Formats: sequence, C-alpha cells, structure tokens
Amino acid sequence: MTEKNLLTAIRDALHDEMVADERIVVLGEDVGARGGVFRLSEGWMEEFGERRVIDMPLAESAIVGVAIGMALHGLLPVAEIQFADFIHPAHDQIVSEAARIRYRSNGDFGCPLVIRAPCGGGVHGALYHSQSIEATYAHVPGIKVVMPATPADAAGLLRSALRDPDPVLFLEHKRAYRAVRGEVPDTAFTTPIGVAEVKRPGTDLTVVTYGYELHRCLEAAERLAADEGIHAEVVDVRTLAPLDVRTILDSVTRTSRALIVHEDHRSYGAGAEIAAVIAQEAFWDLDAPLVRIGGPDVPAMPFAAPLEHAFLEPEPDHIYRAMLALATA
Amino acid sequence: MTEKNLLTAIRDALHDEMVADERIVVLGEDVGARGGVFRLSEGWMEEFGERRVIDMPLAESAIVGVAIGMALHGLLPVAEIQFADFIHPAHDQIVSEAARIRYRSNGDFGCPLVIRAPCGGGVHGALYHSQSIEATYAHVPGIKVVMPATPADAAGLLRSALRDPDPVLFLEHKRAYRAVRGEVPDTAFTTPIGVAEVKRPGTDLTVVTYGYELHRCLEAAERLAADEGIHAEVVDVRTLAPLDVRTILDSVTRTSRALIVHEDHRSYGAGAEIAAVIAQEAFWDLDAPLVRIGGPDVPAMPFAAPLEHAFLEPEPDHIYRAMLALATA
Amino acid sequence: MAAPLTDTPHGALGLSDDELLAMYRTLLVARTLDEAALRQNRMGRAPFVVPAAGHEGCQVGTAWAMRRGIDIWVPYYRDVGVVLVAGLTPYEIFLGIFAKADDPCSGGRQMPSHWGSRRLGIISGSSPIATQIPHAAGIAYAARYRGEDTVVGCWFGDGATSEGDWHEGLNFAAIHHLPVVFVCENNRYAISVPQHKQMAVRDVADRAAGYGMPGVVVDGADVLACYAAMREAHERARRGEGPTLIECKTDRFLPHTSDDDDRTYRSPEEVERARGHDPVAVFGAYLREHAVLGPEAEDRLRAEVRAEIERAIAAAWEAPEADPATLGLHVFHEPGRGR
Amino acid sequence: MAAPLTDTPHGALGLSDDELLAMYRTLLVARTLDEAALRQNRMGRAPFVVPAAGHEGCQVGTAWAMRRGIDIWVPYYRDVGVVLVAGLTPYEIFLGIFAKADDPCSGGRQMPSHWGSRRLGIISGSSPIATQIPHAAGIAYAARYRGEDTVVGCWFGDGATSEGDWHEGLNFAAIHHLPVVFVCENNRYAISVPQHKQMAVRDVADRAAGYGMPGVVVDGADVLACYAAMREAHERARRGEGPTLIECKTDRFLPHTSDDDDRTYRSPEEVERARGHDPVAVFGAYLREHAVLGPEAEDRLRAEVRAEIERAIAAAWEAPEADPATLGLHVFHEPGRGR
Ligand SMILES: Cc1ncc(C[n+]2csc(CCOP(=O)(O)OP(=O)(O)O)c2C)c(N)n1
Ligand SMILES: Cc1ncc(C[n+]2csc(CCOP(=O)(O)OP(=O)(O)O)c2C)c(N)n1
Ligand SMILES: [Mg+2]
Ligand SMILES: [Mg+2]
Repeated sequence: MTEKNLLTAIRDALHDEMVADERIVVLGEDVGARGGVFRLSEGWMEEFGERRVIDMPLAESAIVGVAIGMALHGLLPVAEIQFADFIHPAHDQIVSEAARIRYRSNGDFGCPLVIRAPCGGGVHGALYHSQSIEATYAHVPGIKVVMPATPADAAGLLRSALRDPDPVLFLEHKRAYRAVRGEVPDTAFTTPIGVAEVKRPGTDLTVVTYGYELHRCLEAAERLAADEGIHAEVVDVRTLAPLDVRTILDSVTRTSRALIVHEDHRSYGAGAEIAAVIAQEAFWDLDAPLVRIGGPDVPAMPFAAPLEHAFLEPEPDHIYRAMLALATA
Repeated sequence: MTEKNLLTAIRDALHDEMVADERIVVLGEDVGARGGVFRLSEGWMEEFGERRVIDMPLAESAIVGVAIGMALHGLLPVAEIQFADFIHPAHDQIVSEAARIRYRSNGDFGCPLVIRAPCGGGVHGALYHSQSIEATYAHVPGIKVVMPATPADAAGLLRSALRDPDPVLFLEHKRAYRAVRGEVPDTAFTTPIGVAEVKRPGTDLTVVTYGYELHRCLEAAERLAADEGIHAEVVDVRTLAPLDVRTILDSVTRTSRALIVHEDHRSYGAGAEIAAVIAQEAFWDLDAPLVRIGGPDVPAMPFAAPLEHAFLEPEPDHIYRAMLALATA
Repeated sequence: MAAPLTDTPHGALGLSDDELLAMYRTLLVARTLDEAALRQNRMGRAPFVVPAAGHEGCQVGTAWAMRRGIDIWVPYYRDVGVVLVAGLTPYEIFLGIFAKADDPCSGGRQMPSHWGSRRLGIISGSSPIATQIPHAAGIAYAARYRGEDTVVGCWFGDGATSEGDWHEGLNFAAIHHLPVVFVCENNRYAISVPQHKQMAVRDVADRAAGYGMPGVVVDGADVLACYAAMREAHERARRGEGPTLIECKTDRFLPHTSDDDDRTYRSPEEVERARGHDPVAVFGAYLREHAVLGPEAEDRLRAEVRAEIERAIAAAWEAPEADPATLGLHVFHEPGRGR
Repeated sequence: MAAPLTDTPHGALGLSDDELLAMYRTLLVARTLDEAALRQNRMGRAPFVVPAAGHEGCQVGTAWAMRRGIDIWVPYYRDVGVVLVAGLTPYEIFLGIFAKADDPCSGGRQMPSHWGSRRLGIISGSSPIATQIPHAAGIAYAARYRGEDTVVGCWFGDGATSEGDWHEGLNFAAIHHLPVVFVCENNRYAISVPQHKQMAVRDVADRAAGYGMPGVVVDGADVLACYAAMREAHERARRGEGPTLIECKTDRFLPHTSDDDDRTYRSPEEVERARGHDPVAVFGAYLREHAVLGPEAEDRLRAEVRAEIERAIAAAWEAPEADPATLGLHVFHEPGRGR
C-alpha cells in the first residue's frame, strides 16, 4: 500500500502497464516533451520513445480517429483529450466509429481503445475547462464510461480499461488529481468496470454519487452521523455505463430513501437515469420522493470565483442539508 | 385548414417565412439544385437564389459554424443536417459555440440559428440513417430542442424557432414526413416552444411521449379504450428542452400512473429525465411504479428488416400491453 | 501474340497478359454486379443499392497494386471494384445487398456497400463520410510500429475532402511519413453538389503540397494509369517515404444511390458524355488493340461473369434472414467472436 | 524632420508619422499590459493570464489595416494587440483579468483573454481552438449578403491549422470568394508541440493554394510588413476577390500561459534568440532611424503608457465582483439585454 493522489495513481498504473505491454501507446496534445499539461506523462517520451508517446497535432478528431486505427491493427492506444471540454470535435469518431465498429461488423472487429479526459470544475477553469461529459457518452451504446473517485479505484479501473476489448472513456476529475489522496495497493490489481461500490454503509438513506462529489457526500455523511445520528449509505457508481443497477437498488431497498448527487448540471444528467431506474425498480420500497442534486442548467462553471462557487454550492452546505431533509421527510 | 403531411407542413411554413423575411437563408448539403434529399426545398434555389439557398460542401461543422457566423451578423440561418446521424461532426460547434455564445458573452451576443435534422428510424435507414439525437442535445443548456409529431405542430413550432433569439435544434422524424398527415391552419400561427400538449385526454394513466411514437401511443390508446374501457391520457412533450414539467405533472397527478415512451434507446435517454422529474415531483401521487419504454441499448437500428422490426417492436403490440399492464397494476 | 513486353504500357508496368485479363474480368464483374443489383432493387428485392458504374477503372486499377494478405484496405461505399480485388466475392456482396444473416460485412446490420472483413484486411466502414481517413493513418502507424511491411490503401470521394477528418487524417499521415496511399475518386459531385461548390480549386491533388506529400492526377477511366500511379505510391510508402494523394478523375454514370434522382441536378447530356469515356470500354479496347483478348474470348468471359453473378444472386437470395434474437449482440465483445 | 514620404517603407504605405506613433504606442501598451498582467498573476491577484509578448508586431501590424466601426474582428486569446487596435481599453482588459462584473467581454464568466464586444465588432471567442474560423466565414457571407463593405479579420495560431474546422472554414470562404483575411500567428508551437510535429511543411501559407487563395509569408516582428500584407489582403477582400491567408512568422517570448512552464520543451537559448528579434525593439529602432521618435519623446511615451496601465489596474481592481445571483442569467435571451 502506498498513499497517492489520484493523478499519481493513474500515472503509476499507466506507466507500469506500458512497461509490461508494448502494445500500449499514448497519444495526445503535449503528452510528449511537456509530459502532459498535468504532468502525468512527464519523462515518458524519453523512457518509452517518441513512437509510444506521441505528441499529436491540435486535432481531437484525429487523436481519437488515429487511435481507432491503431486499435484496429493490434495496438492498445490510450488517447488523451487534454480537457474533457475539448472532446467535442471528436464526438463523431467516438459515437459513429469507436462505439459502433463491433456492432456494425457483427462482432468481426473490436476497438480496444481508452480515451482519458480530465473533467470537472472547481479549479477556476471557466466555461471551457470545467465540463462534465459523462451523461453524453453514457447514452452511447458501445462505449463504457468510467469515472473513478479514489486513487485505488482509478488505478484498478484504468487497468481494467486497458484490458477491455472495447472502447472505454476514462474520466478523471481534475480537482481530485491533487486534492484526493488514498491508499493504493502496490500490486497490479484490477477493479471491475460496471460495478458500483458502497463507500460508506448506512441505514437511513442512500446517496448515489460519483466523481469528486463522492468526497463531498462522504464528508457530509460523516458530519450527519456525528451531528444527528443519521446514517447515510454512500454508493459510488464508479461506472456510468454500464450502470450497476443492482448495487444501487440493493441499497435503496434497504434505506428506502435516495438522494442522487452529481456535479454536472441537473437536467438530462446522469442522475436522471439513476433516478428513473430507482423509480421503476424500487418504487414500492421508497418512503419519500427521490431527490436529485446537480449543477444549475447553465453551460458550465464561470471563471469568476463568486460565480464558480455559486455553481458548486448554491446554498451553504447544500448536500448536508438535502440529506438531513430527506432522512427526516 | 389544409391537410398536409409533416414534410409539406414544414416546407410550407419555411417557404412562407422565407418569402416574408429576407434574413432567412437555408444552408446544407444538397439543399439547392437537388432540393434536399427529402425534396423539402425543391425549386427554392431558383425561387430565392443561390445566395439564400446554399449548397454546402460536405462538412457539417462548417454548416453549423458558418451558420453561427451568419446568425452573429444579422441573418437568420436555417442549417440543414441531411440526416441527424451526421450531426456529430458539428457537435463542438453546437455545444461549445451556438449554445454558449450568449452565456459566455454575458448576454452581449445572441445566436438565432435553427438546425433542422431528420431523425428516427423505421425506414430501412440502418445504423447511420435512423438515430435519435434528442437526449444528447436536451442536456446542453443554451440550445432548445424541439420535436414536433404532427404537421400543425411542426409548422407552428418551426415559426417559433425562426422567431426565437436563441439556437433551436428542430428534429423531424423522417418516417413521419410522409406517413403522418393532419390539418394545418392556413395562417402564420405559432406554437410556443417549451409547451407540451395533451393530445388525448384520459383518466386512467398518463403516457408521456413525443415524435413518431406519439402516433403509436395514440393508436394503442384508442384500442385500449375500445377494448378495455381504459382511458389513457397521452401527453406530447413536443419540446425536450426546456421541458414542460408542469403539463406532465399535471396529468400524472390526475391519473396516478405514468408510462414514458420513446424510440431512442432507453438508457440515459430523454425518458430518464421525464421519469426523474415525475419521481421527484409527483411521487406521492403515483399508484404504481413508473414504466419506461425505449429501444434496446444498441447503437441504432440495423438494416435487415427482422432486426429493424425487433428494435421498434420487441414484442407484438408492446406499447398497448404496457399500457394495459400499468393501468391494471 | 502480344506485343513485346516493354513496348506496351502494360509491358512497361510488368503486367502479364494473364494479369490484364484478370483485371478486365474484375471490371466486368463489378459492372455486371452493379447492373444486377439495380435490377434487384427495381424488382423490390433490394431496398437500397449503391451503383459504382463509371468508377470501376480507378477502383480496380488502384486496388490492383495492393497485396492481398499483407496490405490493408480502407474503402468507401462506392468501392465495389476495390473490395472485389481485396477478395470479397459477388455472393458475399449480395448477402449484404439482401441483408442476410451470413453477410460477412455486418450480418445485414449495415446498409449494403458498407464493407468490412477482418479476414481480408478490409476495414469495416460506416456511413459518415471521411471518418475512415484518420483510421487509415492510425492503421499505418500501427503497422509500422509493429515492423510490418504493410501499406494502407484508403479510398474516398471528392465530397470527403471537405470534411475536417480528411484534413486531420492526411496531415497526421504526412507528419509521420506513414505508409498510406490516399485515393480520391473525384466524380465532381457529392450527391448533387458540384465540385465548384465544394472547392475553389480544379484539382484535389493540389492540396497534397499543403501537407507535404506528392499529389498526382490520373484519368480514372484509364485502368493502367491508375495502376501505375498506385504502384508508384505504394512503392514510395514501402520505402518509408510517406503518403501520396492520388486523384482519379472519374464519372458516376448513375444516380448517387437507388434513392437518388440525378436528373434534378445534371443533364442527360452530361451523363451521356461521361459514358463516352467508360473505363470498361476503354480497357476492353486496349486489350483488343494489344491482342490480349479476342471477340470470342470476350463473349465467353462476359457470359461466364454473368452466370457467376446470377448464381451469386440466387444463392444469396436463398440464404437465411438475420435472426431478431441477435439484435442485442456485439454491442460489446461476446466470448468466442471477434477480438 | 521625417524623410520624404514615398522614400521610406512607411511612406510607401501612406502611413503618416502620427500613425506610426499611434502604432508604436499600441505596441507599447500591449507589451506593458502583458508585463503588468504577469505581475498581477505572481501577486496572486490574477489566477490566469495569457502573455502576448513577441506577437505584438503581427497583431498590431495586421489589425492596423482594419477599419473600426466597419470591419469585424475575430481574434483568438493571444491577441491583446488586435483587440487594443479594435478599441478595447486596458481598463476593460483588466476587468476581464480580474473577472469583474463589468468585464465587457463576459462579465467575468470567461477566462481572461476571451475577447468579445458587440459594440466594437469583436466576436465573442471561446477556448476551443479554431472554432472561430467558420464563424469568420459566415460573418463575411452575411456582410456581403447585406451589401456591406465589411472585411472580416480572423486571427489564430499555428496550432489551429491542424483542426478540421480550420480546413472547413477556409474552404468555405474560398469557394464563395468571401471578404475575410485569415492571419496565422505562427510561433512554431502549439503549447509544447513543435511545428514539425504539427505539420510536414515549412510554411502554413503553403496550404492556401489548396483552397484556391493566395498565401503570404511575412516577418511577424516587422510591423510594417504585416501591415502591408494585411492592407493588400484587405483591399483584395473589398474588391470581391476573396480571402487571403497571411502567415506571420513570430515568436512567443513567454510560456504559453501563466499555467505553463516552457523550460520543459524549449531551451532558454531558443527563447533568448527569439528575443533578439523583438517587434517592439525593431519598430522602435525604425522610428528612431527615420527620426519619427527621439529618445526623450520615447521616454515620455513609455512613462505615459506605464501610468495608463497602472491606472487601469487600480481602477479595475476596485470594480465590483460578479454577483452570484447572475449565475443563471443569459442562458437564453433575457429581455432588455443583447439581441
Ligand atoms: C458526415 C456525412 N454527411 C453527409 C452524408 C450524406 N452523404 C452520403 S454520400 C454523400 C456524398 C459523398 O460524395 P463523395 O465523397 O464525392 O462520394 P461519391 O458519392 O461521389 O462517390 C453525402 C453528402 C454522410 N454520409 N456523411
Ligand atoms: C480544441 C482544443 N483543444 C485543445 C486546447 C488546449 N490548448 C489551448 S491553446 C493550445 C495551443 C494553441 O496553439 P496555437 O494555435 O499555435 O496558438 P498559440 O498558443 O501558439 O498562440 C492548446 C492545445 C484547446 N483550447 N482547444
Ligand atoms: Mg463524388
Ligand atoms: Mg502557436
């Protein structure tokens, strides 16, 4: 076990996998000499050579499109999108190509590709360096969408993504990169894609969340237990697609109350699917209406600190208060 | 009043608006000499001139990006995406640009742009001529998403879209183009964006739907009334974003049962948001779990008739049966 | 009987009479298949077909310089001539046209003409135009990375050159000197949009210089010229000198697809003129001129090809339909199929 | 005092001494603002700044040929020199740097340097690279449609040329002979990615021919050369002859942004060498050489500019913060604001 932050956990896992498997190449903007704008691949160009650590032209559609070609011909490309906000030019390559090659070829071709993208806000990233993109891609059949919240999950899920025969969008909350630390096993363990985890057991309500919000929820849950003796169970979804419906329902069935929390703006966000599944499958177990927390329906977080803060925390301690209200409803 | 099919209703409305307002230009692939692959703009290049009916190079990002520039400089462009399936290359221009120019400029700039896209399946269009794209764009704040199901709504909503100071994605179900007919007032009436409509009143359950599925639901509702005396209220959402929550809740509050039906595949589809809103806001009024019907989570409808049919109708009469089951649950 | 080898165009290219005949046969198969597919469409047995007529010269000519089993083919929907050379059979193509379960390209999931076969090295294609261009570059990168002597052939229309992906893909291939040959089948129309509304240049090949690669223009109805251009580009690619852009000036004799009506945007005279420079006729004349093929042999060949196509259609029509129970398969990897 | 008009480069361009001084002043404002912004960043008062140092020559030179109130400006984030010429003031720019409510470009919503002002005809810009290229073409189309004598200036870096949108935008502008001038500020880096990993050609301008427009290369540190190239392109555009691609060879003296550390990807010597060809110094020397500006006047000018920047900073710092209650505004049109 070693304590690491999220960035280091991802870096170490990817690095070791590259050492172990020559088929892995990384490609993206500034991943080479610069070692990535977050310094994730610092020194790798020297270590693995320019053939394996490819500084791409400023062209996201080509980053994904070229990676697809590599995946079709025996490599295991890891395409880095510098900020999730810049994945949009690659949307067609992801939706029409990566996610469909297997289906359209009736299983003849596979596309083992990992797309890494730092996402999320709270770091003064403004409209174009703060976005959440998970809901868009979770709706696309044929690509898996993973969003680890802890360093150990990040390492384990990244290894699973690299071994997965299908495309995986691997989302890394950039605020968590350095802010979130945790113990990471030193072995080459994997964490299965498509399996949620109860990060905190509880009996009084279920909080379903993922990404950086997991940590806000855990923190609020601790205080709620200490202050009020209310025990929230916190489920970390970890994989948005395919969604682990069973773990979510299992928890809600026990607690009878569900709060869903994500950073992305609310309408048509990932929380909608989670809420819909609960409302369909655990309806009779619910003792109170579902509650969803998400950002306001604005394009993304503004730059100015007061506005950014208002996006992330519309009222003081809003998650805590929502938990309390739901538990006592 | 004149009876028209959906295509003709759209064509006539757009044509008359072009006659009335010189600022309107249409641009897209094959919209000129060919008059569009669905013949919507047949003869318009001769009538309005090549400056107003612009045959674009095969480049969707430019179709939308150039239209944005036009919208920023006093025109009212109507960008046609030949098939909704080919909107993906324009995703960045829509999400990062059209939908954000107003917000990012703090209201200084507006982008009055209409993007028309024929969508949906059931016409042997296979994986790339059958897609539903409404859920993706309904999640993008800053753009409105409209999907009329009847000729009158299409005409009225298109006029509203053309008068809207913000970007509107106008989705036209291509199977409805010729299959759906209806009376259309001969005046230049508008139908408000953001307002759902009860297309069939009823008391026993609420069916929330839109697009081509509206007609399947209406047909099933008629039979259900005749066969079983069960009266389904059918709500046509018409606008996906902003969603008319009030009309939906109003109906569900009265009927206490809700079925949501769309053609798009189910997970993370528009039905999830509708279900989530009902589960949050009308929870205490519900007498049965919510039911969602959507396509299977596969990339899109295959070409082969048996597969296409299996996508649209997984079991014989599945909508009717779901209504019956819910009403008697 | 044939003229001494190096004195003829084909001799200079090192093509034997047998090879010429095989090429010609492929042209005839492509043309005959095309006509038959349209007939199936009109009979109501094939809801959608994509004619290739007019393009066969540049398709077969360029594809002929590729090596089966080594090179990788990245064609687009009009490339029946390319995939025939790559090894797809008329029977397999008709399985696709009839959307049958055994269609090797997609099991009837895709529209006809959306080729793909891992076995043959034909990369599965989609409908969105130009998305395959970056794939071709990525495949070439991987092939070189793995130390293979592979060349990637990548075909597309003039319309494709307007897409961002085309630009990005060519640029990447040029930066890395990748072994790809980009072949533009310029029929001067993207469905109805004429070339002058697609670009302000006469030759697509003019764009090559902006990427730092050679650009070549050839007559797409001249099979041997196409072969020669491709062979040179192929050799260049194998020598590690990077990609080439070949532009074949060609013509589409028929509407864009069975759903199109080209009389709305071009005159019958224009089509008639184009038909006057038919690649099949031009090559047939060449073979007669060089005494490679006599009139009787030609008749025999044509009859043989017609019979082959008829057999393919009959067999494909009888093949089983796609099974609705398979609708949900292959969204993700299924054990025992694909990689 | 100055040499006879037509004997000097500026005389040949019809630029008066006063105009030269105004240009030089703008260069000094840009440079001084840049340095001051970085100081604010180091003091912790500005979380993010984008330096322009090194680019001012081509920014001010090209922008100078545009007409305020008539032409439309489509700059990118590094273009402080362009927006100063367009009419944005240092005070307004610092309102943006401090993310204040009165920031005219975005009310503090966007990162600094994301310019925009409907009043000044500066089109609101985003972070995604190259998305503005099709906008510029669309604006030019609309301007011509409306019968206006408007030219659109569109600026971007070398990195932008790799994006699909760049290709699509230039192509459309060329097809329609639109009144746009595309200005590439080629500093040979997209953040850390050097030019040879972005393209296999030496000059971006080489791409112009592939679109059917002229491509021009100028020394970006030579203000007058940039002005001359732009003026010619601007006239061409007004004559209805279509777009031009101008490539200015320039240098970025500082890291990409305040978040970057350029020592990881280029040597201090390389930067030192670049600084030896400083557009501000080059133009200052020119003015001295042609006796347009004496040493004392220069000192006075510099002091004046410094004072202006200091005043701007002080005033902007005191301006009110953005109000959290406005977070939800302007997603869609709000009555009474914008159009
Ligand atoms: C991204 C995208 N946009 C639009 C279409 C619709 N479409 C299909 S083929 C075609 C024209 C292609 O022209 P070209 O590349 O010249 O090939 P050709 O058909 O002439 O052989 C168009 C616009 C598409 N398939 N993909
Ligand atoms: C679509 C997109 N991808 C990536 C980025 C991140 N990024 C910001 S600036 C930049 C480099 C731009 O280089 P260039 O166009 O040469 O302009 P310069 O900064 O050198 O002036 C990159 C990669 C972005 N802003 N947008
Ligand atoms: Mg063509
Ligand atoms: Mg640069």
